[in-house]
Amino acid sequence: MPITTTHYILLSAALFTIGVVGVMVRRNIIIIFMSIELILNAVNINLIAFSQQLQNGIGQVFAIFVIAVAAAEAAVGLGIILAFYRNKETVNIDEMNVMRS
Amino acid sequence: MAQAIAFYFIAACILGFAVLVVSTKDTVHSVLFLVLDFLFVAALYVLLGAEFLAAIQILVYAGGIVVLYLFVVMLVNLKRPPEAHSDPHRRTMLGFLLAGAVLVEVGAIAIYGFSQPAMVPVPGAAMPVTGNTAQIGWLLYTSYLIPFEIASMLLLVAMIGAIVLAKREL
Amino acid sequence: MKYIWLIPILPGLGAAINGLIGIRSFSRKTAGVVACTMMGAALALSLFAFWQLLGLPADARAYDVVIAQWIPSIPLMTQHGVGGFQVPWGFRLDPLSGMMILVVTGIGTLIHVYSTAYMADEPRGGVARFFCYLNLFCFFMLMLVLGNNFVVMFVGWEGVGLCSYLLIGYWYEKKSASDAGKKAFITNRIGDWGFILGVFLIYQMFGTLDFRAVQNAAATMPVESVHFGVLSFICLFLFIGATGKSAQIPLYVWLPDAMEGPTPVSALIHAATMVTAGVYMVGRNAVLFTHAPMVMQIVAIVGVLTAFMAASIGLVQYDIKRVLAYSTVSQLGYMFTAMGVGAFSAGAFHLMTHAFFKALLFLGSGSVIHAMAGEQDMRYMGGLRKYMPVTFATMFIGTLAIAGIPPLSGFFSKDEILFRAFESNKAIWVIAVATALMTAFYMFRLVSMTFLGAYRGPAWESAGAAHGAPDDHGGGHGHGAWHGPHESPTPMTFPLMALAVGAVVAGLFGIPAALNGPNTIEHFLEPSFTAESHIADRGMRIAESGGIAEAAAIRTPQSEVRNEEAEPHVSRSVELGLMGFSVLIALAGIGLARKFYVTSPEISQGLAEQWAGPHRLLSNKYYVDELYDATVISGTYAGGRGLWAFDRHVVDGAVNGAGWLTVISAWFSGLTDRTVVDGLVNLVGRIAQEGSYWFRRLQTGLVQTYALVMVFGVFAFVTIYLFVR
Amino acid sequence: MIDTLVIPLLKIVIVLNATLVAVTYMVLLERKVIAWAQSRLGPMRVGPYGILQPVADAIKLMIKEDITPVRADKWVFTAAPIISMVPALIVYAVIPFGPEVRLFGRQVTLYITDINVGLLFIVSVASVGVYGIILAGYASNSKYPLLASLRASAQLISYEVAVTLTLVSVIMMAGSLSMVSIVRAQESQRMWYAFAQPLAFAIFFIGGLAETNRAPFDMPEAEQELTGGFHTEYSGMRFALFFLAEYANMIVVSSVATTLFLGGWLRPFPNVAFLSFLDFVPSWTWFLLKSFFFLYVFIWIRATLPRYRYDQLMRLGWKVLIPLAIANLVVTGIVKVMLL
Repeated sequence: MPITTTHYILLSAALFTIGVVGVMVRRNIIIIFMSIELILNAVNINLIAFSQQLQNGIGQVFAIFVIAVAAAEAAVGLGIILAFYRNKETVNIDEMNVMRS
Repeated sequence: MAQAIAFYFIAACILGFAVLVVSTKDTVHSVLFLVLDFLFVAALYVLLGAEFLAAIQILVYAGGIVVLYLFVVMLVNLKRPPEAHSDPHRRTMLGFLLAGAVLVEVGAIAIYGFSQPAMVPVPGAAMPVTGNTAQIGWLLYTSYLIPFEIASMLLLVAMIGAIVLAKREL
Repeated sequence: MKYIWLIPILPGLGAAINGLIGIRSFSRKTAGVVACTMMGAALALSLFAFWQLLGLPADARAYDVVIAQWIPSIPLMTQHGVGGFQVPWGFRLDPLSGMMILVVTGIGTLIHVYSTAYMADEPRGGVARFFCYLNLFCFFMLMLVLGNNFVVMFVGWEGVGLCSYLLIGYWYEKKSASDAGKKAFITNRIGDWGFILGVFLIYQMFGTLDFRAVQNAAATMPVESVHFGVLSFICLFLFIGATGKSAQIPLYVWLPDAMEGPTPVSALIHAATMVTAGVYMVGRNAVLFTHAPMVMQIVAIVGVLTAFMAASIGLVQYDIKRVLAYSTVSQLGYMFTAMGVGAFSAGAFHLMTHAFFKALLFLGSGSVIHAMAGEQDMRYMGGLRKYMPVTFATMFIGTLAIAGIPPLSGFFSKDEILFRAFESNKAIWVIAVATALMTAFYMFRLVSMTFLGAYRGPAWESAGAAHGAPDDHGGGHGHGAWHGPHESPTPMTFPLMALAVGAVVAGLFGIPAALNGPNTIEHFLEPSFTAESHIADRGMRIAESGGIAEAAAIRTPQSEVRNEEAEPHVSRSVELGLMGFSVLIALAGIGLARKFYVTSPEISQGLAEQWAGPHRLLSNKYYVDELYDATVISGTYAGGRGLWAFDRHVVDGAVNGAGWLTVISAWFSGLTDRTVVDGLVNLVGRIAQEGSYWFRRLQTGLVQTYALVMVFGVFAFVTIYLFVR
Repeated sequence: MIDTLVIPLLKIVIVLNATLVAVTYMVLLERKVIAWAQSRLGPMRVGPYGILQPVADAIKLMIKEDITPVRADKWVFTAAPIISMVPALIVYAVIPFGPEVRLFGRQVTLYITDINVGLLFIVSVASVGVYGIILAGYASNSKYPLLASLRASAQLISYEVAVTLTLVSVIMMAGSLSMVSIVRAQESQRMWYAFAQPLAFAIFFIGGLAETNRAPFDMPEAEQELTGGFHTEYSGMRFALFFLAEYANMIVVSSVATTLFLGGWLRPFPNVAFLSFLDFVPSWTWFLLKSFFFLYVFIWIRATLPRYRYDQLMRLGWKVLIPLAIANLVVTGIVKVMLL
């Protein structure tokens, strides 16, 4: 059977879900960030699958933008993690509740 | 046929490694699984005929971002296990449920909702091998020039921000 | 020739470097070297470009390059419906602009070199500033001559005005200098007003501003020989601009005062290049002007009157630079006369030769001033010949050239103009010849008073400082104790010699046909003054369809320049006679000057007392400045005072009334604010306060709770999409 | 079938084995050259002039005991050498050793494949090689290797930027990313890019030294400071793998430099007509000669220059090379757009 765009959408949906689960379940914030990267990759797979189906490069251009944003996000996020770790000696997200009421 | 085999193999690897990423206890190992995952995603891009994106994927993700993660993991050498303390108000099961529901719904849409219009089969590897790099470059520098510039500005800002955050004393 | 846009850019670069970095941190030497290098590079590039231009076939000697779009198409009303007003950064190299860039870069480079020595005594930052301005000037001047449409030309036009303002006011601590700068600038503005009106009119008429397009369009229009039509108005406005920029009646008054600037500036801007911009512009639009004979008449008359008037003033001035300034004005008058009588190439030719010898004379006078520690009054000079031989020799050559002694350059160009004037209008010719006589006279008066006779200047050390101090133009700074007049250093004498060579040989390009000369330059420049031939022919065809009279009307301007060697209106013998006559005139002037100021100076004194009235009139420059003061300036003041009064009473009154109204209304609004608005705000606050008791529960402080809510949102939306859609 | 499967497999086998042999003999070459530079003899015992030394080394390394430190991360410890070796070998897939030749009556291309993003492929695969070093340092759970690996990876990432920028200026010149067409572009423009882009060439070479951790940038294995660097804890075949990976990387860098800047398989001065008698030499020999030249220069520099200090190294990378590379890029763009 031929591989249609549906397959790719399903794949990216599954990947997305795994990422979401990682974001919501894990307490190690680094792993949460990695799950976010997974989610972004799911998005990219979708974009490229559609650009493949529509036979134009726009989806890939957007994928490039997504990658750029992911890079920025990783840099700033990890910077924040380091700064936080320096103060509280932990990367557990459950202990990041300085502002809870 | 060969394409189907390749797709299923790659997809299986992607999902499996993704699961490993979110489930492993040792942070370093999960970073490694993340790298493998990205490599296979790149392979998927090649299958989709987007070899430029594949190269970018490896270069930026595997070569750049994940190295950053690895550094952070090494710098944050944890004396006590990172997930020791757990807040009583967590709703873990609810998270699983919601995620599963979303997956089911999206799957439903993808299969039933999406395939009403006659689907053209994606000619994966049958894509002309004469590269879409030029096409992407053209799009980037003509129609998407301003977003491109904004993205570069965003990267600059992010770089400065990361330096400011991570540097102990400025 | 795609690179010709680099020619202006290079000096601009130099200006940028000197201005941004140099003023703060360059030594005098570095600043000079930077500026000279840039100009040298520009010169080399222009020579190469010119050489390539010569390589082209004679009728295709034009090259346009557009480096960028400046003003994209703006819909703008024209004569024939809405046109797209769009201006490119376009540059055009054709014979005329080729000659001009050679003149500008060549003389510019020499003068840069000269300045390195002349300004050597300035404070460090000042030198960098000076070179920055000088380079900037060259940038704008090259822009002006290379631009291929009116707007780019206008950029250069304004730019050179600005630079001349900056450079005249270079010693801005001196009130006279800064005043002279302002005067020059304002006077130029008046001219620019005319120029820009002309440009508007041109766009409105032709729907384009590209020179070539405008000329081709104009070539197909009838000559306005009887009625004073649009073309005539265009030309009139353009000519007003020209009078402002190149110091013709009535706007010439700024040029003599411009001599407050450093001498190299006077040489470069106020003799060689900028003041000729007007002539260049008229030549650039030759086709338009040939279609407006009446304006041509005006141009010729104004030109020749200016020439005469300025020369007559120059007779009695004592400030060496002012004499040269008036001489410049009168030579420019010559050029305009040439333009006016339709001898465009002759005018351009005189422009070139004049650039050489006038720059030479100015630099020479600068060298003299340098030697005399800033003394400018010729009454305190004399006998300098033995102190500064090189300056004397070169300046003597220059003087012969300007007086029109064959075979020096001035002879050919001036004689060509005189001949063409004779052809067109005897009266103009008479005045021009008289001017030639006076020219020879005052130039030799200058040379005699400066170099010949006995030394009348101050004695060495003591008096020298005393005399140098009051009207010190910077030439004499830092000499410490002044050791009497001396020859200037090599960087100053070298340009003198180079220019002297130029002044000798420049004429040989234009040996007229009457002397069996090829008259190279005329044939070379001709394409720039006529529309492209096929356009002209189309004009004829239109004419033939539209009747004989119009055909004649159209054919004449095109064929004028071409026919004119074919069957000259006057026979060759007459032309030769005229040449001889003008030579005689020049010699006569020289002789008179020699008699008055060398052999028996008392005669001049006698004449001065005998003709006291005219002498006073001349030495007061026909009281033109006073006249302007009495009319224009005081008028402006009166108008200003009137406006001030209006502003004070009417406008301010209105404003104050409005203020009162505001105060009263503000009180009411304050009332409502306190009662109504604040009430609402407090109500909202109360509601929020009450409600927050319940909403606070959601805020657990767990990031992942919020993530959970987000995913729930996703879930909700997907559900909606799934069912509701 | 033959064209699609057999020949590529043959090529791969040949290239891999050739590379490994070349690597082993690189070691011998290096020892010899340095010995001569220090006026010693170098290995002389095994075989005539010690040409069998590599074999001896190989045997020794294989039969040595293979120690895994206690408290080390076993899996990662094993994976690291492989991770660092594999990318170095993958890269050979796109390096063009020569143009098409006629072999046994069929057209054979002297490169395994020519993908249209070849250069990008090389850069990205090479960037994966960093993991080997980082993980080696992390997994062996001892502080010197950790420091060394952090240093090494920082150094690699820093110099990767400069090197990639120079590559971009080369791509601008050639207008393509595929290695073969870059060589062809140099042929059609009748000029080695080493002359068109001297600055890029210099930066690439320095960056290549740093990327392969060669002297004077061999911080990561600075014996004096770090007791041997990130592979301190390794021994036996795993150590050998690191060793081989480094030399394989050297060969990669020199091949890429040859392809991009010295016109790959082209004869010297392809723009000089009267040198065309050189064409009778098979083209791949030119390639090998040029690469060998680079390798020799590597060794030569190691024998000559002292080691940089770490902060000096970083300053050189960030404050000198990258700005220069960017300037070069801008100038190239301007020249290409405005004046050509």
